[in-house]
Amino acid sequence: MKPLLSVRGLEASYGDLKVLRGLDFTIAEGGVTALLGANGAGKTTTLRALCGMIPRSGEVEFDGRPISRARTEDIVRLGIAHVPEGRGTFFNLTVEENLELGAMSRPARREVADDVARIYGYFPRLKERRRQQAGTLSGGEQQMLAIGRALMLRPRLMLLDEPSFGLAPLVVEEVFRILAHVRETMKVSMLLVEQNANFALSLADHAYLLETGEIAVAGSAEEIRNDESIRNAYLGY
Amino acid sequence: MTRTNSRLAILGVLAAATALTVVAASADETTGITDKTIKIGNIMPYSGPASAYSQIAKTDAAYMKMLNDNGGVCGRQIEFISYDDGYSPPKTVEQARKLVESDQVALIFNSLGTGTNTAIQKYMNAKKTPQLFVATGASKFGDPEHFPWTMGWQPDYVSEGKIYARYLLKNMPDAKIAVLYQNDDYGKDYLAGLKAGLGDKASMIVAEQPYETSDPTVDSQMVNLKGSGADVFFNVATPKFAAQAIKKAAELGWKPAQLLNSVSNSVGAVLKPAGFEASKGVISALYLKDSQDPQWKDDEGMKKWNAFMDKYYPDGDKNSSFTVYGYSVSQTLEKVLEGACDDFTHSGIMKSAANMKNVDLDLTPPGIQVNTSATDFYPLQDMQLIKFDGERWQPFGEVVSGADTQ
Amino acid sequence: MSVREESSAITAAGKPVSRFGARNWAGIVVVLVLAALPLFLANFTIFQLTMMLIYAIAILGLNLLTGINGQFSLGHGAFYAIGAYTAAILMEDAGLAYGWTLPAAGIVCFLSGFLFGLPALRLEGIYLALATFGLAVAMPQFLKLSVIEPWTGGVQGIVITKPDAPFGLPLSQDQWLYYFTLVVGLLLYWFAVNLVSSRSGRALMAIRDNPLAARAMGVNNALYKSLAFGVSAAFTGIAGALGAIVVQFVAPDSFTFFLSVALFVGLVVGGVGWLPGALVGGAFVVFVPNVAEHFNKALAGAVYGVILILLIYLMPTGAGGLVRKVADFIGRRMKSRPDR
Amino acid sequence: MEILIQQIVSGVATGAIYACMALAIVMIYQAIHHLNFAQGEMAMFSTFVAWQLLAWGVPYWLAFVLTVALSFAGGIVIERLVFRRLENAPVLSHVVVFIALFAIFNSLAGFIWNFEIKPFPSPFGSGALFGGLMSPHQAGMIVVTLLVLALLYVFFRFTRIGLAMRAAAANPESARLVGIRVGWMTALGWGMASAIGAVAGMMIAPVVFLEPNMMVSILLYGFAGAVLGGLTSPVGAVIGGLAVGIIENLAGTYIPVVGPELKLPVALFVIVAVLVVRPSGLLGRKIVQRV
Repeated sequence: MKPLLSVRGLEASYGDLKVLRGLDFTIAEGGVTALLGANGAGKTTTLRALCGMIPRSGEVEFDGRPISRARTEDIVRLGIAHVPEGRGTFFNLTVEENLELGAMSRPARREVADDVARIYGYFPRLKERRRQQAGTLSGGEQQMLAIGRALMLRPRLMLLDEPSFGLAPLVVEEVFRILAHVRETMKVSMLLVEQNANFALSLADHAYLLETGEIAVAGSAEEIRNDESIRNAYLGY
Repeated sequence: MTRTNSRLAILGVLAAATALTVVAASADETTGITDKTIKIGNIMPYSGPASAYSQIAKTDAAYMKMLNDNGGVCGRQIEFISYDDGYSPPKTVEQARKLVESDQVALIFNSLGTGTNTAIQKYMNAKKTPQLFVATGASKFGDPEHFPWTMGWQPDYVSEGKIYARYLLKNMPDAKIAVLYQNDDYGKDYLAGLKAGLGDKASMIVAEQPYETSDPTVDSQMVNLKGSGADVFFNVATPKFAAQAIKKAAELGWKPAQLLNSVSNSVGAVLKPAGFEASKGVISALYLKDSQDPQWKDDEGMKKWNAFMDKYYPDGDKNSSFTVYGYSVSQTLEKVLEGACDDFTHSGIMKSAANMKNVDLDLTPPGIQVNTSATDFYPLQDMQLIKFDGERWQPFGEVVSGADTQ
Repeated sequence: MSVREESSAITAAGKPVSRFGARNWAGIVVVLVLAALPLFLANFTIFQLTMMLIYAIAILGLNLLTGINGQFSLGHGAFYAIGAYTAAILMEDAGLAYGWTLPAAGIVCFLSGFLFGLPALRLEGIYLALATFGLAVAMPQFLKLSVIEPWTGGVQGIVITKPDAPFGLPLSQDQWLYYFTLVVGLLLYWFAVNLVSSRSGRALMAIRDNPLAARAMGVNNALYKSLAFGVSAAFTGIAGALGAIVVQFVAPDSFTFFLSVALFVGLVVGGVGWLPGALVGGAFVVFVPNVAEHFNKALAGAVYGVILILLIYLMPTGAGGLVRKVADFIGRRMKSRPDR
Repeated sequence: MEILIQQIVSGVATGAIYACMALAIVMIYQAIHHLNFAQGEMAMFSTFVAWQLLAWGVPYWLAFVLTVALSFAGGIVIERLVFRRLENAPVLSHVVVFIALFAIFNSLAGFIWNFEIKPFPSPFGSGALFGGLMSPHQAGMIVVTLLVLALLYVFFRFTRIGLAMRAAAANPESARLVGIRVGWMTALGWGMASAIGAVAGMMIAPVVFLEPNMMVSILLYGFAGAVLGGLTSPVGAVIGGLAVGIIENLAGTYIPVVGPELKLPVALFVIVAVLVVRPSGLLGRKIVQRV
């Protein structure tokens, strides 16, 4: 089967510092791929480079279309939703407005209300707080809001940047439960960047290990989970 | 070359350069004047808040072009160089020095503004280069004893203030006067003239309200002036604010006798925007013909001006008093230069400027003439009182001389 | 409106590490050229160059505030005016020699700046911009206030006597004032460079880059920010005093908010945070309006605006940014070509 | 007492001028987080366009609509033509470009239409209200200002594009991630600001007369009003503008000796004092945020 996203020779740098040194990887349609690695390995940079948020070089194809030169908003319009590091909440807008913004690039206005209702189905807490300024939400709620906003796009691919970051373990579990549910019901492919390898590998089918801007190991989630040497060398558990 | 030699050479160059600059510094009586040409400088705000006045310099330039087409003055073609100072005194100094030292003009003519001209007055006199017919009515530019190279032109503000004072003393001795004035030298000169003219009856002034050019409107001042219960309103404002004030007085239902300073008595630029109905009965004084006044329709001088405007300054605004002003002041310069043909030097020109006797200009109304002497550096001092009848200015009374008010 | 992001690229103004020698040489050449110029130019041009130096000093002061400390001012023309009036009043009313008016103007402006800086501490970005802009607009109205007219001369201003060269030096007044200004300017520049590389300078930059962290390190932000305002105002005030002496005249009309705007434009064109840029800024303030006027008098303002926009396109971070880029380029070239 | 009431009413009338301009300022601030120093000159230029149309015989309201439309387009063109290339330039460079635009518009207007003051017609007729303290035009201007305010509220509150503009202004990076074309939102902000500026100009010109320098000082008062009310709040801008008008009149009338000479500085001083106590203005929104 043709991959949904294929990346060849992806490079990016901050000033003189090269952070990505030629990544090659693919993401299969409908699957969850985990991108693992230590702090500073280039995980977040990879997501940002895919979305065109930073200057990058190399070839990226989404569903057969080259997107390595496209602008962020055009990439998003193709159906790639990015849940950014720090969650990208619009603090001074209400929760509901935040969700509506997720559907901003879709022409069909009529479906928006239905979609908002569906998101509230996934995240009842957000429904309770729909009129509240999003800045007043707790960290976990903001993470849910960010995922909900991304889903409003009806994306084909979701890029998730450390959804567990800064959340209490119970909340992390809830978030991942919802992600698993979403994956089942909405058939969304995901590229999941995580420090918390345990959770990530439980959700993923496939995983890449990133080390200083290069892919060190690639394999199925199961293989990696079960390979003690990899766990010791890269994942530290 | 040996090292000592090269050092000597450098010293020599330095010495020569110093000597050169010293020589260049001392101005010469005929700087800017050749057998064929005379260079005349001018400084005007083409940019910044006072740029409305740039029409004057454009008229001046057009007039010089006309003179050149008619063979020049004393057989010399005029080279007219006009620079922008944005109404900022430091820039005026720079431009004046550029004109005198770099362009080497024979004189600076009709530079505009009080602060700007004050800034260069000392310099021009040190350089012994005429600063002729400065475009301001500040009374300080007629001081031959201290500044023999500087001369004003239009009737000064203090004298005009006195003319109104005398009018009031004679016709409305029990008036209560309210004054709106611009908070600068121009406004304060008028106010001082009014007070001096009223003398010991200065208490007739019951309210004074200053405004700044940065004020968007003078509404607040007008409310206070009306509140003072005055029955005479002396309007010492530049065109925009003068028009606002007249309009506001009408809106407030305040109907005092109104005196309007001559800076703002243009029908097109002030009374029309203010509204003819509201302007009815306003009293002012003039020293130049109003180009819109039908009584001058067949006037020889006005015909000449019209022909000039059509040919040399077609873009110019015939409604504007600035074009009338520029034409007249330029004509005065023409007469001064003609009077100096025999002694065409800086001091010769200055002598001619200080020796004008009963000179009529194309656009001065009958009875108003240019007069100067070695001790009188105020060329125009006579004014004609006028009253607005709802359509145009109507002269009334005698020509009033400002000379005895000095 | 944060100044931080753009100026923090410069670590310590005038102190990149590698090409120190080259920089010093460039500096010496500039100073030598500046020192030699008046020997070959007419007095009028010398006067213009003197004005350029004076504006450069004023912009240097503004740069200390904006470039080094990250505070924004659209009102430095006000301090320039205070300096100018201080000099004028001391010379004409108190009969003080012109040389002594400079430190006096510096002190008066330091105090004014410090006092203005205190309430301004609570204002950031746009609010500070408005407060300083308001100061600039209000200054001419203060200067002609009738209450202080006996000293300021009101709207008529004060005419000042121009000093001759001392000790019988064979210099014209203009040449002498040029050298006088040049020496004062070099002293102030030296002071600025030392200030920036001192402990206090580092504290100022720390406040610019990260006020919270600076406070955590024990920097008294309030004190340093007010001091920065004071020092900056003192520089600009000294420039104002020099301006008064050279122009021989002060009046409210000389110090409208357009002066503040001109200084600000000079700062940005020269390069925010790059101290030598002040000279470029000074040149811009003096010469570009003349160039614009030369093109077309009636459209001088428009031409000026277009020149300004083109310059910003060409060098978005001012002359400082351009110089840095060129230096980087040369540096890389040299690196990529190792010793043969 | 009578004078006090008169000065307050007259202050409201003048304040309406500032409120009008303050709205345009708040609009551009929403879009670019900046005070545009060329805003006043752009409004002045728009007003001259209207004047020209009227001089050519176009009926008032048609000229009004045409001018607003042209100004809207003009604002967008300026953003796309001038500022788009400067996306990555530092903020201070943008401010310098504002200054450049200021010079360009001022000079062009003087070149095309000269510097003499021109009367500008009012659609609300002439006459006097409240004993002449307010003209019908000034009353009409207040109504128009409130109308613009209401339109803005509806636009930002209830339209998708209004929401997108708010999002783009609040957090451009996130806005891009939901597919909003942030550059165009900024351009749209410019367009709307210059359209509102055009309305302000056409409302102000009948009071102060039309000439190239008409907006120079009004812009400062507009800034003051907008900042006093809170730059993030259109309602605040209108209230702030009116307040500045009143403060200024009262300062000029009741502060002895220096009052009449220092109306503007006193007003500015009051505003700075307010800001020191309430840094985000009277009605400015403090962003509530949990970390």
